[in-house]
Amino acid sequence: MKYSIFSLARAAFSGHKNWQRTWRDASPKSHYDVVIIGGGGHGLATAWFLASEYGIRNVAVLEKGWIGSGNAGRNTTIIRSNYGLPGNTGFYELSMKLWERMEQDLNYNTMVSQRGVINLYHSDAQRDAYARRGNTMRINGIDAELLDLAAVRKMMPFLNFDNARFPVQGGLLQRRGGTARHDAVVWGYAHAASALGVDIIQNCEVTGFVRDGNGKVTGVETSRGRIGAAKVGMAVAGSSSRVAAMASMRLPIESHVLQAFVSEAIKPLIPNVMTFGAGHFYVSQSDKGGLVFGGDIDGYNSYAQRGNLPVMEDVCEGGMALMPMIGRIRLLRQWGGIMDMSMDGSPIIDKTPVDGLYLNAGWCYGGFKATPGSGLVFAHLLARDEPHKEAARFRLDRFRLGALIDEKGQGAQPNLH
Amino acid sequence: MAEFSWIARSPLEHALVVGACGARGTAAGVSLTEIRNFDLIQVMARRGKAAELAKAAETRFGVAAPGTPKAVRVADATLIWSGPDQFLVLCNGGKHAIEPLSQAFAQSGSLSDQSDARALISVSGEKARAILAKLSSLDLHPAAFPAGTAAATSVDHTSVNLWRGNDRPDGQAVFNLLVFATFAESLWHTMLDAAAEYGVDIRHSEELG
Amino acid sequence: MVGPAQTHRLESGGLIDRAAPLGFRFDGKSLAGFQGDTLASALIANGIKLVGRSFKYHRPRGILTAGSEEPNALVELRTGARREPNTKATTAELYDGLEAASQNRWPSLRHDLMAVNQLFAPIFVAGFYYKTFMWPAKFWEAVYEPAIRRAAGLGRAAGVADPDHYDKAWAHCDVLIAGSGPAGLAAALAAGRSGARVILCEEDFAFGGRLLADGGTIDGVPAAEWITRALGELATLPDVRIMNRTILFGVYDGGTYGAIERVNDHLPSPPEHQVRQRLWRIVARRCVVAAGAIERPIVFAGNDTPGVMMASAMRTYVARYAATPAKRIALFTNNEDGWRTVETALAAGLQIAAVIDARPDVSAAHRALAAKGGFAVLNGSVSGVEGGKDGVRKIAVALTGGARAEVEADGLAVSGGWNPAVGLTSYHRGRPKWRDDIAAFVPDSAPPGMVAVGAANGAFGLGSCLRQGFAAGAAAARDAGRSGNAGAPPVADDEDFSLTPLWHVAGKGKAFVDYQHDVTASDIELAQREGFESVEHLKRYTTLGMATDQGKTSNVAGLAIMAVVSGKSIPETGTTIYRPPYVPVAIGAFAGHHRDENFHATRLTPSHHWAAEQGAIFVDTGLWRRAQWYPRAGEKDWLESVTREVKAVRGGVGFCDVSTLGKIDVHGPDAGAFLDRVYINTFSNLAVGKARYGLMLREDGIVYDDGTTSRLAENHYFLTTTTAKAGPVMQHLEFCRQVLFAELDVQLTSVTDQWAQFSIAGPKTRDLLREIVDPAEDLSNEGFPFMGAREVALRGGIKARLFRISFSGEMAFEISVPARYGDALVRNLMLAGKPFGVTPYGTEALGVMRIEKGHVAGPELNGTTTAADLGLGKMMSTKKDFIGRVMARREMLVAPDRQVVVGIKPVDKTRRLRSGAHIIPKDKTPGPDNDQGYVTSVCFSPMLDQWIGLGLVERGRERIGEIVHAHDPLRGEDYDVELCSPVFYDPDGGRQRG
Amino acid sequence: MRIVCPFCGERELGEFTYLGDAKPARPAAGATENEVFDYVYLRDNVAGPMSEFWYHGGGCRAWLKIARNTLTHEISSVEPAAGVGARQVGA
Repeated sequence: MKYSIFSLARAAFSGHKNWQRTWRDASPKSHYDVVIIGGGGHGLATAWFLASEYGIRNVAVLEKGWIGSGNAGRNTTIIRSNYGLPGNTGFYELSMKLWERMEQDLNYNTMVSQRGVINLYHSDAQRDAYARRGNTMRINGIDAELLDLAAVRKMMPFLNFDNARFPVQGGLLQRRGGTARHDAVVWGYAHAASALGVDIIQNCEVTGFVRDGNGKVTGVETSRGRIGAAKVGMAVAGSSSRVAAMASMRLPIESHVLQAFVSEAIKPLIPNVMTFGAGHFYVSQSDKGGLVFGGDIDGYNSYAQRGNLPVMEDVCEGGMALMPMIGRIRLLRQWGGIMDMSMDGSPIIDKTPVDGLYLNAGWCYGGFKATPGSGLVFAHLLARDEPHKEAARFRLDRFRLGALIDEKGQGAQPNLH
Repeated sequence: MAEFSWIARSPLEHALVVGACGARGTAAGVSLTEIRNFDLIQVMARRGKAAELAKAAETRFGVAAPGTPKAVRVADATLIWSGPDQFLVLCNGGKHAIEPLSQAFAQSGSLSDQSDARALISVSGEKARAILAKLSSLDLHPAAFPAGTAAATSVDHTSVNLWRGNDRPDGQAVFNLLVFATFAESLWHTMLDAAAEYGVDIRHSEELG
Repeated sequence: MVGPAQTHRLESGGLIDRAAPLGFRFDGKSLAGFQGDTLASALIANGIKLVGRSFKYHRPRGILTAGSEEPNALVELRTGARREPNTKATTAELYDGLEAASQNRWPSLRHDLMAVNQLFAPIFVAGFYYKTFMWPAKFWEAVYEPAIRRAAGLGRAAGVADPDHYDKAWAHCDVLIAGSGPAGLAAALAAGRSGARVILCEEDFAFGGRLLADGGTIDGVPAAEWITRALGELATLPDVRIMNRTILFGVYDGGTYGAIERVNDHLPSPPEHQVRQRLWRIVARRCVVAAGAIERPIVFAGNDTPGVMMASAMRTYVARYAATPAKRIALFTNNEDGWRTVETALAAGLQIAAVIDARPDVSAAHRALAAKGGFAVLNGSVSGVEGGKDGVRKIAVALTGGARAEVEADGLAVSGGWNPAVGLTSYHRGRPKWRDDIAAFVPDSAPPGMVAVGAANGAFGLGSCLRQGFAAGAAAARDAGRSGNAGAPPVADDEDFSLTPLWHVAGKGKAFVDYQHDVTASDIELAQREGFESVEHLKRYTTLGMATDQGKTSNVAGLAIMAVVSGKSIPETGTTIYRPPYVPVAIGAFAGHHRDENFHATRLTPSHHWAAEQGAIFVDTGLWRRAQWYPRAGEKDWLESVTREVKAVRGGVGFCDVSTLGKIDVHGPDAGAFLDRVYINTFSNLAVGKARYGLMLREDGIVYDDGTTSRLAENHYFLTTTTAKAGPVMQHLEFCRQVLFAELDVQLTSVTDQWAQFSIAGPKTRDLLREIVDPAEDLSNEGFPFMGAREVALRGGIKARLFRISFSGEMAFEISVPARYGDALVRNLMLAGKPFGVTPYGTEALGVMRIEKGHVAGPELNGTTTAADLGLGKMMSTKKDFIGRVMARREMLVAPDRQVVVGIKPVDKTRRLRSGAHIIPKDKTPGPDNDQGYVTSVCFSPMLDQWIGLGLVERGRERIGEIVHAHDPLRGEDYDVELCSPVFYDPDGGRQRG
Repeated sequence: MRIVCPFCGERELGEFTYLGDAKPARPAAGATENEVFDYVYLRDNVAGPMSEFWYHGGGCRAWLKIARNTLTHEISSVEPAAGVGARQVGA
């Protein structure tokens, strides 16, 4: 059933009794052209692009729990394409363009809100780094503006301009950046992919790979039985190393906890998405009214999906330093997602040394904003067996070659990215 | 040719104002005293020479250097544990300054002069533990941190050495904090903010407690 | 200020202080209450039923509960900069002069035009917004979203800086107890008597938990008396600390707990020098959770009408606050406990309209009570409520067997049973287990060291609470190694607690599960129909449990209804993940002292106060505050000052405080060997009395840091790092020393703060130094050649270290004195340098001179450049192993087309060059394929009288002399620049060697 | 998290910084590029008990080797890391 105000109005007359499931509740078939492990945003987007762009509809998405139960449902919902290094710049802009048409593509309101993302700077050196980055964006056809103090003050008069430890000097603004409703992205892709014939199979945990005599992957073992596949794609950020280990691979990835926080809902207060340049704090306000904010990862390997108190304090200190008006607003919930932190802070989308097994991993902080782009380029790789133009630098052997994409310049220490 | 005066300045000379501060009306709950003009030497055992170093320390000071987080007081110095196989020598008057000590530990230790690298603040009073609870994550309960206990720890994300000296004549505990000199003024203000609600009595001295 | 009479206050009774009347205002109306009231109890005492509006439909709402589980009665408390939105009236303590306003309504609470939303309720079902607002695409940001955002949210934040202060503290104990109800107090007695260090946290301002309203008999005395006795005994125990207005909100690893103390929220504003709230980090060996249980509603049509209240809350208001929510009360219960409200109401002289009991059999005792009280006991369920913003008028009852009845009442008490507070025990992702006998989830596992007791553990009888609490307190003390005698446990009887589960009564009209978010039973059915069957999907799709009450009253009912419609059991359906904090906590409290200028510590250099006296402009670099330049009267801008400083140095002499450089003493016989392994070049062959520039890599082959290191003695090197990397380099070197190369006899000490270090530069440096340094010291080029390093005596008896090194490219020394003399040194330099026109210079002039000399710094050492990129590839020794050696050889790190450091100057000499501009080949249209690098550092060079810069440019060193484009679309600039040698000034280095 | 430093006793997490997996040992001089690549870049990324390097920089400045479970954050042992991070020539 096509969603619209008209179908809603019609449904209202029948007491909403006639709505169908948003996606079909599929049972696994014995064989698929492509099996995607991971029913998060990336996996579901990949399935949708396979079906819609590449005509491959005999596809299954296998999800251990409920779809969107990983990082797709645990992020701070920010979308942006303000990256500075070749590889990231083009890819995230591809993703941004797909965000801009997502609702019409999927017939699902994912509430893509291009309210602007501003990265504040507090020193000349930071301004110079943002100038470099902003110019990279502009050279790549991406919108970017370098704001001075007066412009920032006009846009966000509530920041601490008077007695800040690290006074704001300006900011790098991407107006097309913003937020999207994270769960709706998952449901929207599931809805649209399912309509094209993709099987979305929940509560189906992959427990191993089926390999033929040449070592090629020909399917997966799951908690719901063996499922054959011509190709298997992994989109399980947070658990990439665990799944890769089933195929005896070690990855340049560590799993780390990234916390996120939401406050009680309040009337509109913060118009855009902001990143504090002198502390670990970024924030936006959800349409429901809660301030959604976060900071740095907890800093040590973890699969525990919960955060520690010092980082929570650190994030709130950053928030109060930037805008002391939030002191009396209450923090409502805290949660933690498991991030694939890669060795250069950038993702990996590539074939693996194991024939038939394809990798989509290492998303660090960038996973949510990458969702549609990741779906498209991974679908391309799975369908064509060659990388999409905008993902060609996300190769797995770049670490071996030294072709690193290290935005923060921190090197092979994942917890510093 | 100009005549130069070499006036030593403590890191807190600018920020410290002798007298009362914070809540008034009752006796000050916290006394903060900056100790100025001391010698402080970091002594580290050379590789494999911890025992030899300990022996040299005993020869020099008449007591064993602390091998665990303790502060040991002798007549003219305090030896403060600062890490595995290392300790600080705190004194004044130059008797145990870097040069005489370098000779004493020539075979077994590496020494670094820290006399100018730190400010020393002594915290006491009825609310000493209450203010320290805002600054330090350590358990300073008398059972957990009796007189003579030392710790290498952090305050406000900055490394400090904290030890409990001998109690005041009135029985109050005395906590000594060695903080990095360049952080001292900032930490001092943090301490005053933390202590303000209890009332603070501020002084400085050259007497080592 | 004291307002009018309190119409709904009982003549006597309650735990309020009638001798302390308090005036307050609600929506501008003056009202009165007493010390000991909450805002909610005072509103009730004034007969106010309508307190708020719901989130989506703007339905009129009253007070549902008497605690932090309240979904409805949210207000904006206080005014101006202290306005606190979404404050629960049920937990806000009344104080004289309190001001509160209802929220989420316009223009007024009684006449809220936004209630028009109710007309659209047939469309505004769960998740409706995912199905619409998609066309036209541009309309989302322009039209739909702003309207939705304005409508959403509840209260208004103050919008200006919070004027209050917060702080944070640590506490340590053997046994931490959450809650001061019977179980918590019993636990505290047992643990305290055993000699344990105990901290007990109570959210309320009064101790006693449910005993405060429900009373009972303990050890043969009334509960109130027992509480007094218990508190009295606890006060005599030296290591027992009881904290009211303090709630545990989270449990973290290693027995660390988060608690928030509302130190002064019960006052109009905190007294001088005091904080509003304090965040406690409590480290406890054991934790006893005696956090009680939360009574749950039954979902039926009209259950959100003001006047419908939880049965336990109703009796709390009557018994504890002597405030009467209604005069004629009906009770709807499915369990025995609900009946206590009837007893309380009757005892207070209130009328009972009827009891609707869903259970098939009601005890003879209750029937006798009904006969005596003159009310009916109806076997059935409430199916509807008639009433509105003025409260309940009539209650429709569906009797067992199908008949219908009506009950006239102005208040309806509801009891659907009790849910143990399983939050704290579940925050480590433990899932609670279902207990059929109480139809509730109870803790199954808990974080290490934690145990739940009493109602929080599903024990609802008073006797059981005391027993469990006492046993757990004693056991916790034992586990912590305390062996004192816990004495005898307090004793009481257990009440009957029988319950027949009932979640949802079918009926006409909206039946609310989540009151605040307006999630109804039919929303849950819709979610199930659309496939959102997982409880996590249910929560996210309907927003069930995501309101400010965190689902405390709604979650279990919601999943029970989902279980029914999806044909599963409740345990099969499961719960969502429990997430801290247990109650919402002010963000300011998590920040504590660390806001405004105190966000981070500030490091000051030894010459800071002198520089401030000179009127220096300061800049923050990391935590350091450094003099950036020293303006002089008449100078029109920073550039003029900086240019003067540079010229003064290059033409005479100047000095700059460089104490911020990281300084490390490297001691030991293997110090040289150690440095050889951490630097790409060799230090073991450095002569004593010499300095050498060194470059360090990370293990991945990328440049990490640079600096000069001097050999002061055979076994003593003095190593310097950049200001930014001082801490990380020390950590790295300790890792190398302790972990990688532990066989080496080497010791490291940070001496950054020990030395005040100044760069003295310019052709007259020696002249100035000779004024300061003891005349016996030979400062001639022969006696102290370039890259020499040694201790010297100063006039007046001070010893200093001199290093003949130069960042500026001038004849220069760095001089170190013990930090206590740093201030004296600058003053003496000024004095001695007067004849030479000595000029203090700041970091800007320092930066200008290093760019003129082509020295790399932070912008070039950006974590992605190799030694060769920086033009320092030849420093890499081929004769030894060192950190980063192997990975530096990787194919793409030695590729010929890498971006390398090069000089850049505008072709038009009047043009300003800017950092961050990109380099594009001439005659090419800028695009990703011809983006060849960028400008890293710029300055106006007083020596060249033009802007110059350094950049990282593809094959830059092979292209010296080439004209390229500096492309800077951000600033709308595009101009030709020439790639040139990075050494703009004195290329053969004669000046620094002279 | 609380870490029992073998030198200082039990301390708060904030005094420590994390480096990572303590299992990979730095190859001795003369190792192949592949061996060094493996050491620098590839990780087991263990879900469960893991041995790690932590630095007590906010305390005694000792590097520690800690056995910690990445699923529960439970710490089962803490010891000085002295000398365990590198392969010696010939080892």
